Amino acid sequence: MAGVWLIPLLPLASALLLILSTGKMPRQLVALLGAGSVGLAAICVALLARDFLADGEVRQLTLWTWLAVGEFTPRIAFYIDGLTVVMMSVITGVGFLIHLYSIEFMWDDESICRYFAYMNLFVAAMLVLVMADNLLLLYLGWEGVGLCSYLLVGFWYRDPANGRAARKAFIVTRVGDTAMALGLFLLFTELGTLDIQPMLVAANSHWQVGDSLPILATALLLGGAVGKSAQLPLHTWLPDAMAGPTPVSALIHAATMVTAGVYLIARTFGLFLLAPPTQEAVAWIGLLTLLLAAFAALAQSDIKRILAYSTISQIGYMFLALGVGAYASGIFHLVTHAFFKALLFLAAGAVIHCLHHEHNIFRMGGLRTRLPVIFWSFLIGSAALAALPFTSGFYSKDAILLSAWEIPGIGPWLWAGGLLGAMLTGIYSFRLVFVVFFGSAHTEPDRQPGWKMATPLIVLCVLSLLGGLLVLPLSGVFPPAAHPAASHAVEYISIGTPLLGLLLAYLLFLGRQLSIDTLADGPLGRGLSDLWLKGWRIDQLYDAVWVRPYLGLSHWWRNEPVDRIYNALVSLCQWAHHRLCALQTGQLRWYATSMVFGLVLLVAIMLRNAT
Amino acid sequence: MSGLQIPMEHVLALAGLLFSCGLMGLMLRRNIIFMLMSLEVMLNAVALAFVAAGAQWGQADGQIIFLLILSVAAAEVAVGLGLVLQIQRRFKTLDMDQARRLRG
Amino acid sequence: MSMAVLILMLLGGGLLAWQSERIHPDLPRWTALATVIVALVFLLVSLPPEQPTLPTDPRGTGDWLLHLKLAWMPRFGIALELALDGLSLLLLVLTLLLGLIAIASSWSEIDFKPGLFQANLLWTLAGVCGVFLAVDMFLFFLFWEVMLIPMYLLIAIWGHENKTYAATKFFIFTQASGLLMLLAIVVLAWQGLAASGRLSFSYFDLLGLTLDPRLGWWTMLGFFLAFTVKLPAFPFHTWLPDAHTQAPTAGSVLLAGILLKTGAYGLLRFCIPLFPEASLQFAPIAMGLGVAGVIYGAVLAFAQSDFKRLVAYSSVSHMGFVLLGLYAWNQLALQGAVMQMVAHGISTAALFMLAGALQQRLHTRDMGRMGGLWHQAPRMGACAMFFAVASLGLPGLGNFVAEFLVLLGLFAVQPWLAALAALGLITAAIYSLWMMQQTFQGSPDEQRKLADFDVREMLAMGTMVVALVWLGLYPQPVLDLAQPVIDSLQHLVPSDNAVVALAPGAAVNKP
Amino acid sequence: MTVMDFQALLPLLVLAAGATLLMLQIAWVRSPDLTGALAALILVLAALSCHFAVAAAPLQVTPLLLADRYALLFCTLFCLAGAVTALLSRDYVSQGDQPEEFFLLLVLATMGACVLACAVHVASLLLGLELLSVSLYTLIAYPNKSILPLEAAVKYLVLSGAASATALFGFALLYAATGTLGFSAIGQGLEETGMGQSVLLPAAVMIFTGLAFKLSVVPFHLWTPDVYDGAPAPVTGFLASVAKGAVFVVLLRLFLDANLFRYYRLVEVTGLLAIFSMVAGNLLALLQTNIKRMLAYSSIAHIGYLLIVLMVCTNSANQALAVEAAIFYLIAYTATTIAAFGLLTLISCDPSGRENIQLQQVSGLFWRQPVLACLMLVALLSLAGIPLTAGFIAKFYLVNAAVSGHHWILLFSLVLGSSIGIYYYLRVIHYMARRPGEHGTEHETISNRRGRILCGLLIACILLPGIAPQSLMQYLRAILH
Repeated sequence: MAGVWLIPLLPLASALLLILSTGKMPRQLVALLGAGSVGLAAICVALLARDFLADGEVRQLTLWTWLAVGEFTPRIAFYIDGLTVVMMSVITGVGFLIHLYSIEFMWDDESICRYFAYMNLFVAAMLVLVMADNLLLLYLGWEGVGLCSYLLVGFWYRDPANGRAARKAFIVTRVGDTAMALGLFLLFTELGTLDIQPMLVAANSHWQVGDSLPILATALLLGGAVGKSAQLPLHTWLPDAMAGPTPVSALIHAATMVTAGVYLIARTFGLFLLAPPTQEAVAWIGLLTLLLAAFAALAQSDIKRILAYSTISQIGYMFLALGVGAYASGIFHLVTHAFFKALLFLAAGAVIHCLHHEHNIFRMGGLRTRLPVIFWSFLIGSAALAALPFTSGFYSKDAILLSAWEIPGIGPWLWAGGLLGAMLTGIYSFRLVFVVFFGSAHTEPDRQPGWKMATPLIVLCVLSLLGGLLVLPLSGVFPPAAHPAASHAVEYISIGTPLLGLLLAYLLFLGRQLSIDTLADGPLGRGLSDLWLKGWRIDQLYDAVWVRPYLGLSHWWRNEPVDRIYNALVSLCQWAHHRLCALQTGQLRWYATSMVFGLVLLVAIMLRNAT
Repeated sequence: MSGLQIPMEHVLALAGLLFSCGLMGLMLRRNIIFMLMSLEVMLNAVALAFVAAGAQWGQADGQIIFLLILSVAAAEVAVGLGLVLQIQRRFKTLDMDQARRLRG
Repeated sequence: MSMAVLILMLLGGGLLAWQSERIHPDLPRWTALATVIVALVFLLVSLPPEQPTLPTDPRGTGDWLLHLKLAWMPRFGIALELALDGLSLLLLVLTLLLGLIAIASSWSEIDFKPGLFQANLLWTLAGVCGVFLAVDMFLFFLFWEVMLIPMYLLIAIWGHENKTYAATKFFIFTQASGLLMLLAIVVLAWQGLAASGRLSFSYFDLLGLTLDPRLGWWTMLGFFLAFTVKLPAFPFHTWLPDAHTQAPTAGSVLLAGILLKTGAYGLLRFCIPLFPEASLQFAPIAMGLGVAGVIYGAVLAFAQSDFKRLVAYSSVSHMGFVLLGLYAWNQLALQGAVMQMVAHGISTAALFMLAGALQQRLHTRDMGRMGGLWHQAPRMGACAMFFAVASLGLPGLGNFVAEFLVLLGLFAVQPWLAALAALGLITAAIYSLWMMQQTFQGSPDEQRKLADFDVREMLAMGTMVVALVWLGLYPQPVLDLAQPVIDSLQHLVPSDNAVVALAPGAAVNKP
Repeated sequence: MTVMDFQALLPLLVLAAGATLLMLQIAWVRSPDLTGALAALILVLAALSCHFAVAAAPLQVTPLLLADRYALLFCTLFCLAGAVTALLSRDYVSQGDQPEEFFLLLVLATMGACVLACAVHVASLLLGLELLSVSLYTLIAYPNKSILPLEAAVKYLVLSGAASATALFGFALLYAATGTLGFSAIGQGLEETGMGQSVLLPAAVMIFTGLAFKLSVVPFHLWTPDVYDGAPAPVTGFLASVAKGAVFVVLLRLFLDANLFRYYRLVEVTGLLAIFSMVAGNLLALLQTNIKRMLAYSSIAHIGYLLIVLMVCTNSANQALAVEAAIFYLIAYTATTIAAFGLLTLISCDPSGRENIQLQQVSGLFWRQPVLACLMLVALLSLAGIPLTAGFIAKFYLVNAAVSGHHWILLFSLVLGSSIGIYYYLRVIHYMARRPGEHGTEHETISNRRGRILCGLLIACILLPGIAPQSLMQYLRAILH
């Protein structure tokens, strides 16, 4: 299939068209271009996927050699195997639905053209990221999605807060990217290539398991992954990134971009296998993140922030999976998560859209009857998120927990942590449902979602429900995972926990059997809820450790310390000038005297030398 | 040569003395006339030195230079006095410390 | 001969533009434009079809496309010797292109003595072309000094509020360091006399001298100082922010776009090849300066509130990468350095043009008084965004290729320095985005009137956008042009030294 | 005296005869135009006559004078400089009463300079020096409208008289020690009489002091700005170029013939004073707002640069190059200085601002008097030693000479001095480039065509050696070998 290059090109081209039109295009055309291009791309991907499933052979396509300096010859080339196909399908499929949704959501916005340009650009970049056959091209896509995320988070640029959030997103991820770049340097210097497959081969031939170099290299790559996927310690940007339009959050900050880190690790798993410590670190980072984020999600009141934290936590699950070597299940969870998280965000967006931009869940309520479509989609989404049995989320998360259990030694701990996380997920997701859709109404919706909004919701509902039945063509990519043979007890526990969470949520937020207020009122409760509301105060920490010092430094250097040296020289010259000019008295006798002094001086010098 | 011989060193020393007197005058006097006079003294000291040296070597060159110096000194002073007249007319004084328009 | 004609063409065009003012005030800029275009075309057509390799010197300074030698001062062995190779060609094309940009950017800015202005512009170009072509050290120094005078006049006459200070500072910095270089040149020539018995200032005669180490070290320093002041490298950069800020738009464009490159060119063409051993000893210090420049410049750029000043400091930061690349001294890094010269030339020129356009429209450079400009001028905003992300090194654009190559090469030699320098990527993001925030984003001042870019400006911008994308996605032609020079550089030092063969598993374990 | 002798001395004879002729002419009919033209003609003739004199050179005419190509070259230079000065000062002096004698004195001064150029004997040195100085006193004091020239003249008279006396006393001591008055003979005498040092020490110091004063070397420089400032601009130009040039020529001759380089202490002192002059001169000029004074200080610095030559000469291997450098430097410096002061004459034509030209008065000159300003620009760049001007080649010569002798300290102070120097030259340029109406005061300046053409020629003399110096270089080499 030579037309592969069309897939990223379509959205890219339409993005360029939209940019060049500089907002002069009629909305209809913009919508058509914006959504249509992605749709076409999706169709191409579908065709590609069909062929791939038919023969299952890896496809490679080289467009041209990017640059050739000595042995450094990265190419603009694509490498398409099962993993890529899965990612492409998610990106274009979910992407298309979200574009469709955006048409209605953004219809009244003056700069819808810019919006779709950015969105298409993002899709293109993301496609390049997953299709790249060498790490440099991947890095291109990597930074590209970063840029688009920056542009879209700061889309409503008039509000400085949005700009701030956008900058935060870009810079924090840039930190990770820099680590990743260093990783690339190291890999190339050591292995002499950045083409992924040859690199993995070379790595296996050069390095033994547990060597220091692969550990360093993978650690650096992990840095990049952590940044993009909003894991500890670089997760702080994601909650703020909700400043962008909701579909953006759905596409970038839930469905696709944030999973790039997961993709990177899965793509280079060969390296991670050589570095057990990093591998383990991945697992622990995942676990820690998913717990912290879940706790933080409990206390949020902004609907989007809750979803944002849940995203972080879910990606934590994926990292956990990667860490325990269950790559397939990790990717599986990535896919299902893409479905239900997109669904949730779109639904949330619809709520916000219909409640004229109300974000606070406690000012909503009682929407069950007023916005049925949204209610049902939200319900399904939450169910999948909480991994209630037979939803898509259930299958993927279950698989992850089981394979965590399998790991000798730390396994049970990871498993227990995962379970705790699962319960928390149940609580916060249904807290959301109960508070928003049940109880008494605080705000009246002023409109109903149109078909352009409804259709994606419905489709995603179906996917979220049945997504678990999908079979991903990953067999050729990852080593076959040992079939989990855990005891049934483990099975039941992991099935039961989410339900427990649901129950708790019901008791706390709907049944009012035990009031949340009484819990939150205790000093401990208040302290905790405050701590969680502020996301464990990690932002303040970074502010104190990085931001303020940097500001201080730049302020201190502001007016050029180096120049002081030169100014000192200048004033020295001026001083000398004035001293010397003071001798020019204009008095004849003094001049004569000075002549005599000069004479004496010379004699003195001569005598000094004479002796 | 008959008569008492004066060693050249003594004459040179005298010349040096005269020369320094001239210099001192230049440095200490404020009246332009006196300055010119001390200039004269200096030049004549030089002339004396030449004469003494010429005598020492038994050459006429010393005297010749002496004559040259005399004429030169005359010229200098002639111009100098011309200027003095001008100064007297313009500055209404001969005190050179008053003439300090040019400075800095 | 065509090289001499090129320079004379620019000089003559300057005179013409100057006098054409008498006929009509609009004529000078057209004359200037025509001159540069003609010069560019002339340069490209006068290139020989195939590359004749001239017998230059044992150690092979690469293939010279053109070579011209006319007797000038035999008494000192000084000749009018010009030569053109891939590197010079690259920089010449850059120079003339940016010349066009500069003329375009000052199209409607200059109302006072436009003729003389354009003349100085062209003379500066002529001087820079001379610098890139001269291979007789004396001639090189001559061009090096002479190009300053029209530049000085540009700043001193058409500059902004604080022009006297800026222009004088600029001139004295470069002049003082230039004198040291003159000293070094003469010393070198006399060493040549001692070695070959014949006084000569020709690059090819002086190349490959074996100097006594101490003398070589000091002589090298003379060159290094002159070039790093021009580059500029920390801590000799302080003239740059003032000069850039106070210069008229075209002046800033030329300064940032090409005058800085003469410094890098000098290092690459003269300082390193003439003193390989000394440079090798010096490399660590030079790289240290480079890293310092990268970070210091970036931090100060963030601290500025004056648009042009911010861009100026970003240049300091970017040229730090050039210094790093040159002294990391392996193929990747050197190619990166050359790439950086070109890419930075374009991106910074564009940013200065933007700054100029803003100042012309808003009569201020203070970003505190801007904000939300995107609302009034989306086209401007888009261009600004593009070049901002270009200067923060977004992959797919020229600057990224350059910085990536430099760091990749540096990493093989000095991993820790590379890690430090990589901080520049983060800091660059910080100041670039902060700049965008303060100018084009944020809440707009509704009653502010701001004319968006017109066709002429968009044309100029478009050219540079295309150029940067091209450099970012298919830089091979540029790399090939620079390749010979870089090969020759690598032959200069025993390969077990700083030059690292990038075979698998080569370096890092080396301290 | 043979015909050859007369031929060799032709320039001096022409000047002497011309002076007499001028006197008669003035006595016959008073007409500044006529006298001025005649004087210029005489000086030009004298310059041309050097060309014929060369045929006879080198020739020792009487023990006093040596007419070799070195001397004759400088005679040409001085005569031409004198001619230009005459033309420049033409309508400058004619504003006062009885301007004719001015030209007479100018011719005499030039003659004094030429005598110095040929002098190889104390007597001729004395005659030349005094002829030059005495006529300069009167030239300086000539404009009888203002009192500044008067003050300048008196100061110069007293001090330079004292300086001459000092130098002569030194010679007297040498004479006493060696019994000879010819330069080279003195050198031999010193070698033979073992008592070199003890007498030489005071003698050399006194001679050097005397001559250094005339060259206004630091620390004997105090008089310079006042005299330059007070004297009429053309005379200042003459004083700064010809008078100093002549003295330096004779100093160099003395050092070479008497081979004083053997006495390293003396040379060392020279180097020390060179450094003083380079640095102090430039520092003094740094913030000077009066252009004439500024140029005076810068001339101090330039003499400092020139003194480097004496240091270099100590190594006989480099002597040829050093002398060559000195000659080139003197030529370039003379042309530049005369041009600069000539331009000042033209710029400051309004009676009020004549005697001291403030920076303010050149403000915006580029836009009022483009041609004048450009010429001034070139002159200043040449003084600052920027390429494409004679000043740069001259400096380049010096650097080569110094490098050949490995005088690093001198070289660095040269660089230091020049770097400081750039500032004040730029300052003038900047004032000239000020936009009209940008900074207040505007002086409308009249300008006369003849002066302009003349300055144009001078600028050509600055640019030509700057761009195509080869022929001059070859000529110099021919002279010295």
